[in-house]
Amino acid sequence: MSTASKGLTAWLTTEEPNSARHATLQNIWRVWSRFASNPLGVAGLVIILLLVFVAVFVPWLAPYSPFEQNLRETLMAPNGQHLLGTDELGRDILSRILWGSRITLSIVAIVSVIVAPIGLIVGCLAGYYGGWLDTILMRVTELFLSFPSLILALAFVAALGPNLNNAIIAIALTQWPPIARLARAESLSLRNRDHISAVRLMGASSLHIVIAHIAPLCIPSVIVRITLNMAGIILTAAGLGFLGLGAQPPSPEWGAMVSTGRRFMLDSWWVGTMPGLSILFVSLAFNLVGDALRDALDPRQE
Amino acid sequence: MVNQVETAISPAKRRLGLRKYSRFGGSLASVLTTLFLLVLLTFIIGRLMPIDPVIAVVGPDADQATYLKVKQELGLNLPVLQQFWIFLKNLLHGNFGTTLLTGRPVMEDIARVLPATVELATVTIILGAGIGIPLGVYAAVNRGRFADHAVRLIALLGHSTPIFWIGMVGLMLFYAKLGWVGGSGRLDLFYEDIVPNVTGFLLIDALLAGDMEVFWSAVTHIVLPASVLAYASIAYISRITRSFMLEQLSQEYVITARAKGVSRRGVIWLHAFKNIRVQLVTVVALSYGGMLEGAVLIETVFGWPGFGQYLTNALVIGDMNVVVACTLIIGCVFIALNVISDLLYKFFDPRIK
Amino acid sequence: MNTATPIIEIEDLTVTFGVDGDERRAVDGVSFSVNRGETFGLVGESGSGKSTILRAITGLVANEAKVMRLAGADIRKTRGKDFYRKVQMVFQDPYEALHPRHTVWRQLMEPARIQNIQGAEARGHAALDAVGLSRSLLWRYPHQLSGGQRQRVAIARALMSDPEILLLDEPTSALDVSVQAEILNLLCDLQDERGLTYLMVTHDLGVVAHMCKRTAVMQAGVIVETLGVDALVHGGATQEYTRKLIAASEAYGEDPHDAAQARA
Amino acid sequence: RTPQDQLVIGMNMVNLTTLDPHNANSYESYHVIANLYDTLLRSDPNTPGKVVPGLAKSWTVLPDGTLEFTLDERATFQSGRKITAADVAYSFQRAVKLGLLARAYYANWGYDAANVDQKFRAKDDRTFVMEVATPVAPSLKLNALTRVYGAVLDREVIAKHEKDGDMGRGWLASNAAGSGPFTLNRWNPNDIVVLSRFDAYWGGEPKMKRVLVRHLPESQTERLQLEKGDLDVGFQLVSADIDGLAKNPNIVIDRLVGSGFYYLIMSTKDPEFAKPEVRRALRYCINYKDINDVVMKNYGTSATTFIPADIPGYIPDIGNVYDPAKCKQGLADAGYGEGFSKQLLSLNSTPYADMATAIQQNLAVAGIKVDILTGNGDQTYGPMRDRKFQLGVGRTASSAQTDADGWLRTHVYNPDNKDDANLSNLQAWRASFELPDVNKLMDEAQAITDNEAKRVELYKQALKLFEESAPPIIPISQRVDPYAKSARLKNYVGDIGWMTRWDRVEKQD
Amino acid sequence: MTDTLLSVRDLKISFHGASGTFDAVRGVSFDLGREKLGIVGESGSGKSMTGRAIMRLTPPAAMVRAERIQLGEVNILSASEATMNDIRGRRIGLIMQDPKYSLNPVVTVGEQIAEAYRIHTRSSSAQARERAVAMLGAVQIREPERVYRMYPHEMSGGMGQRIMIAMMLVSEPEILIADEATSALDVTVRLEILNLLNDMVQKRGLGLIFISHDLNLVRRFCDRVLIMYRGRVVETLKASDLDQATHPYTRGLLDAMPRIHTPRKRLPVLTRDAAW
Ligand SMILES: Nc1ncnc2c1ncn2[C@@H]1O[C@H](COP(=O)(O)OP(=O)(O)OP(=O)(O)O)[C@@H](O)[C@H]1O
Ligand SMILES: Nc1ncnc2c1ncn2[C@@H]1O[C@H](COP(=O)(O)OP(=O)(O)OP(=O)(O)O)[C@@H](O)[C@H]1O
Ligand SMILES: [Mg+2]
Ligand SMILES: [Mg+2]
Ligand code: NI
Repeated sequence: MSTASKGLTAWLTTEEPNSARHATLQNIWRVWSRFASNPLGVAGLVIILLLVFVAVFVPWLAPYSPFEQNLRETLMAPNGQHLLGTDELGRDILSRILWGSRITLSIVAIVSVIVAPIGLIVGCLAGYYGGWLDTILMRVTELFLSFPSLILALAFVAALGPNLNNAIIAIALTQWPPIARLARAESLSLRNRDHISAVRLMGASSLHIVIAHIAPLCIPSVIVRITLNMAGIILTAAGLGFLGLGAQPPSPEWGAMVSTGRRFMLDSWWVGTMPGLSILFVSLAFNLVGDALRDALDPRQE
Repeated sequence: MVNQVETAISPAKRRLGLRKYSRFGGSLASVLTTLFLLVLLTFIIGRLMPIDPVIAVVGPDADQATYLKVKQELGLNLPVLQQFWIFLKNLLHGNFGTTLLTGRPVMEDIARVLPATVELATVTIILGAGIGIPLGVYAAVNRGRFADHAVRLIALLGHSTPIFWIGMVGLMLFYAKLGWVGGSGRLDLFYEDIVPNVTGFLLIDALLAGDMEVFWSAVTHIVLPASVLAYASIAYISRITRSFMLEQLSQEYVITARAKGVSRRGVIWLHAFKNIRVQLVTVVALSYGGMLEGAVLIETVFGWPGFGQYLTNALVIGDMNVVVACTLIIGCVFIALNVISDLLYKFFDPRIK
Repeated sequence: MNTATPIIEIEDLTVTFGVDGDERRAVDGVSFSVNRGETFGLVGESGSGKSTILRAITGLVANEAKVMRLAGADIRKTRGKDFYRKVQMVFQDPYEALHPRHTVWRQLMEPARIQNIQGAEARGHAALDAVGLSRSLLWRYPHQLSGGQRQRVAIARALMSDPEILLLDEPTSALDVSVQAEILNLLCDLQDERGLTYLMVTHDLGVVAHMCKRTAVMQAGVIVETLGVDALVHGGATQEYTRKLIAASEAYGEDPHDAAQARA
Repeated sequence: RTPQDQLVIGMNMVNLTTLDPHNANSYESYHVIANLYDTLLRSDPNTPGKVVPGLAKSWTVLPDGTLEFTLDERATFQSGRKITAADVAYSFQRAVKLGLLARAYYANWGYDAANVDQKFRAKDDRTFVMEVATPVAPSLKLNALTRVYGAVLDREVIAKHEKDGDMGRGWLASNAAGSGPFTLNRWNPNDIVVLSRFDAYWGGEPKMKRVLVRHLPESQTERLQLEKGDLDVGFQLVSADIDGLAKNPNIVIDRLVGSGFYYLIMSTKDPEFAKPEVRRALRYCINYKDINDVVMKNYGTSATTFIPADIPGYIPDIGNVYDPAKCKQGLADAGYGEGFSKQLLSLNSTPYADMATAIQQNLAVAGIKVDILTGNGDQTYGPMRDRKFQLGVGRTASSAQTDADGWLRTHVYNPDNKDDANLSNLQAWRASFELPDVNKLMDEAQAITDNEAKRVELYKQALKLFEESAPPIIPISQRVDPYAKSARLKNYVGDIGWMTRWDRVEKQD
Repeated sequence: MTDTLLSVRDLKISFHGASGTFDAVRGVSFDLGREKLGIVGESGSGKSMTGRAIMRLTPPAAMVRAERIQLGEVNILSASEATMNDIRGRRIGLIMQDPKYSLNPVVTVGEQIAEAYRIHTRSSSAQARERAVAMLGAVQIREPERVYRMYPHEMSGGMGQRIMIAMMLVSEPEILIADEATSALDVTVRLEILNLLNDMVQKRGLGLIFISHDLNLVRRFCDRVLIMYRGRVVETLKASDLDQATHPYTRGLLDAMPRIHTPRKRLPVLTRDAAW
């Protein structure tokens, strides 16, 4: 076992990769070993993996249904039967939190799916082409930036109906401008680099350069940035829940749970605190991973 | 095929992606376009939004005749474009119209709620930058050591905790249990209406009137919400400061300075910090601007009669006159902050002149 | 080899940087021509516009010229696919010139993919052999290579489209003398085998003397004179600036004595 | 601790949108207006339903139903002017002519803009006459005049601020021209209301020098303030905080019962709910007791039908019964053993959302899958007013009704079931549910001016008919407005008509 | 060579990273007198690290060990940070390679020079300014008063380099380490700067460590040359004797240079021996 793993490590660290796959794996391994040398980052990753695990296996993990009420057992403090207590409708908080992990993950997914491509495309196009395209795209970006995100989110939610997904899409719509700026700045500095010039000298079209050469190089920093923003996004979704614009009852969304739980803070602290802690851990995890990723993907900083 | 003019862009600007408002005429025009688009967009969104403010005005149990009468009085039965035209005409006369809900002039309301929020945001940013920047520098200087991890963890916690939760806990602890700070609102109620309203900023008004008791009451009321908000912004500011600072500390000129005998502290503050102060001003300014609307949750928890709450309430019931006015103000503030930080760049960064 | 047919003809080339009101002429009315199979040098102080000329030829910067012909084809307006097969460039900084996240093999295959070259794999192996790179380096990333190896990869990449002309922008200035020797040898060999034409920018008169037949001396965007290497080395420079350049490089440069020694 | 001579009140003010008595529509605005204005009559806070003198020191009912009021000669406006019968007539005429919320009230009794000038008259300086337009039991009118729409306004002050014949509408929205015990210093929406003692109040100088009403959107914050003694009275506390405060010896919890119902409403336009069998079955599905004990605790008390127990006309043992077996059976019999899916509208605040969630769970047991859609007032009530919904929970918000007539009118009466009738203030119309017999009984009862017993009997019949027809509107609880007050307060007596007066309130230590 | 200014014995520098330990410098020893000592070697051979170790300015990740680094009576290895601050700039100056990055971009060049002076002499800012302007003149900058107020980005490469030198000479150190101080420069500018440094050594008795990878330059300019390869000194020679170098590495380097006057068809290529 240990010799096998030693062999693997050697294979992964050898100076002479012998196939494209080997090289790719080595690259991943390098990033990973830099990442792994950051204990906080690893801790964050463990939490996120745990979240994914829970989200996948929640039907088997959760002791109760997240919706089942028991109006005779409301606001029970944590006890043997309900490890994290029950809420105002007698639902098991632990089960709700576990089920809520799916919602949190979907927030993460939706945001990444929306923000990354929009930000990347807008930013890279503006940065690479420059000129009037840059002016127009950046004006639009600016418009979105100076637009109060709450108004946008609300308009969206009001137009499409209040539910969590709409709220998240709305949040995501307010999140792409900073990413676009980041991507633009990166493309600006990339576009005059020699290796891009070299591709141009092969006769590649501008679009090909943006898509195949500029954008991929911007991806790491965009990923890092989105990871770091994820905590903010989860919290904003929770904040929208607080204003009643996010998840609809009885959905076990953590933010909504905190916001109902706040009514009972003074007497039944666990109702709001437990989901609050979940939010805290997950957003902390994303922050830690983002920080570690930044260091891992950017060896310059060492 | 590829024919492109390369133009140089200064690294500092590139980093923040700031737009250039170099030529005054052009910048004014572009600011105005942005503002106009902002208003138009808000207006359209507002009118397309299926929120009908009339029910908020008349209540859910009003009969149809009252409902229709009020709707007509509010001008909501006109075509959208006509509504926009009326709005624009009013705007050009410096008039934001009246709130649908209470029928008061929007300007008057904003003149009341904006100072409250600005006061809160100012105290917050003083705390946030005052603590966050040194912390960030400290973390950067001790990169990888315990102090760095500690600062980062504290900052990350601030970044990851629901702010209204901290607010509630703070109230419970410092107000209810310990009694160190005042409760909700800007003043203890019985101090209301004692000092004349001059600037709208209670701390300043109280000082102007020389009434220390009112001043003290205002201080005890602002401390907690400002600290809670500041915690979040300390998290943000210290983090940014740290990364700015790390970048500078890895520059060659730092070694040059050390080589000529400048002490560590001298290098940090006289050399590296000088290089990040403009970027920091921008960051601080933008997070200051963000607090205008971003403080809603804290305003709600602390019953702070501010801009965020005003805007949110208007949004929820669809009081679009208010929403558009507020959007315009936020937009103006952001653009102004951008322009100011641009000017600061020009002023402080010799490379840009 | 010296068929004396001009393959690069440039007349009155001008490049302007900056925006209205703040313009700077980096290249100001430059004319020269390079014969097929020749190595033509461009020397001059830093910022005199040497690189800019190369970038103007490839179209990487906007420019104006009365004549700009490559193998007879006018390239002032458009540069067809053909152009990019005929002309390739090798950049000064080998660390910058390669895509940081592509393997050596992928770097080589990129031009093939863009230009739809048939038999790309065979050609890739041939290019590797030509620059003397071991197959074991095929799957490495640029950061796993030494500077000399990178420059070889860059040259191999340029060879992929089987060009007639190589534009060399100080190809060895970032390298140690020992590595520089290898690269210069390689370039000479390639020229012998393939009859390549080099337009070579450098600031090292030693390199010029070693590689070039003729050279243009530049100052502040202008070619002050064009002369043969023999003239350059043996005091045939007519222009004041050229003489200064030579004097400076000799003051703490090569000792004439050991030149004699080495000859012995 | 609050000062001895100032009353400090906390409430959520988002619904305080106007101080115009003829346009007021919320619990919050009623409370403030009640202290800025006097009404012609008042209800005895200690004996709900009993009418006592206000500005009118006495009144008589003439045989034809005409009411004659004699004004108290001490009464003066805050402007210092004596109150005359002309002021009263002006005020009531304004209520009708303005065409706002107050109008609907008077419209029930046949008054409209065309006839009020004749029907509301000043017989002399001291005597105000209210003639009959359509026959209505006088007790209904007398009761109504104790509430906010019976406020008397200072005609001359209004005249000064009148714009384009708006009868002071714009100005009065945030100013006051009344005779009440307190004058308005300042009202900043969603922030604060400051009232000052009107020293020359004709009913005796109020004890409190100032009353401050503070906007406190967070119940927990309000509770902390109450416990600290920084607040004397707190409204709109959430249930958990009421319970928490109840344990505090320094705090007294009061409950105002009876100003509306929490209900579940179905639209009979919906194909499933159009079937009486479905509606009947559904009524068995809801666990009323649990909902009332837990979810509605401190917000409502159990109600089984739309007339409260203490109001004449109430019928015990009618209406709500919880029986899951019958529920399932009924649905199966109606051909919905498999159940169906519906959307349920609810406000996004407490206790509506919780009530909706609890009902959702109850219905799920019966196989009815319910999606909850929460929103603000407009998003929830808008579709109901437009009759474009399937299920909804809501609350009738009318202030205290002390007569069966008002209760039935709001929930049961629907004289015209056409879409364009737009009787959107009537719940039965919203449900598209018309019972001609009930309407007839109600019209008949309202016209009885001289026989209270018979009137009550007719209402009973109407109610019974309604309940037997498997109504699409199900009462869940009767609204309760609890509030917390400091034990230091003396003479703070809440009024079920939300017209609580603060002028007699005192503090002691 | 009679009075030794600096003595380095068995200097070792290693880096600990994720991929193991890397020895950048593996036992370097030399003495410096009032002379021009050249250090040559290929990129990465540890020249700069050696120079920075003497200033104790190695990167945080570096581990420095040595038998001794002795500056007069001071043992640099064990000196306190305060002592080092006194030594840096005052007794040893370090000229960094690239003026573009080695000057603080937001401080005027004059102030940067004046700062160096003020740190080590208790002088008023007016005095410091005066000295700085004088120093600018000494490095042959025209209009020193005007240049004093300019910012680094307004300097040409040659000016920047001279400013670096002025900054390091203003407090009159005993030793100057010039790390590739001229490699980025034009031949014409380079000449001026070398003459200036030469003067300093001749007139003030400065000890100069001249780091470069240009063999020709070192041979003509320096008194003595250390040739470094992979963290070791492979050979120490008098500069004039460089042609008599015996070490195959040194010989290889010499041979590989293209020569202006002796054209060769092919340049000899250096083959490295793992044993060096
Ligand atoms: N993208 C650009 N924008 C503006 N000015 C430029 C740009 N590229 C080059 N220049 C300017 O054009 C002039 C010529 O530059 P070029 O790079 O051709 O010089 P060079 O002779 O190659 O110098 P070096 O030997 O340092 O490489 C310089 O003054 C340079 O500052
Ligand atoms: N922070 C670091 N971490 C790890 N290795 C480092 C670090 N800094 C330098 N090195 C390594 O130390 C070795 C010596 O570096 P040094 O800068 O002294 O080389 P040099 O001789 O000055 O080269 P050049 O001529 O390129 O300046 C190099 O191999 C380099 O890779
Ligand atoms: Mg160049
Ligand atoms: Mg070096
Ligand atoms: Ni490509």
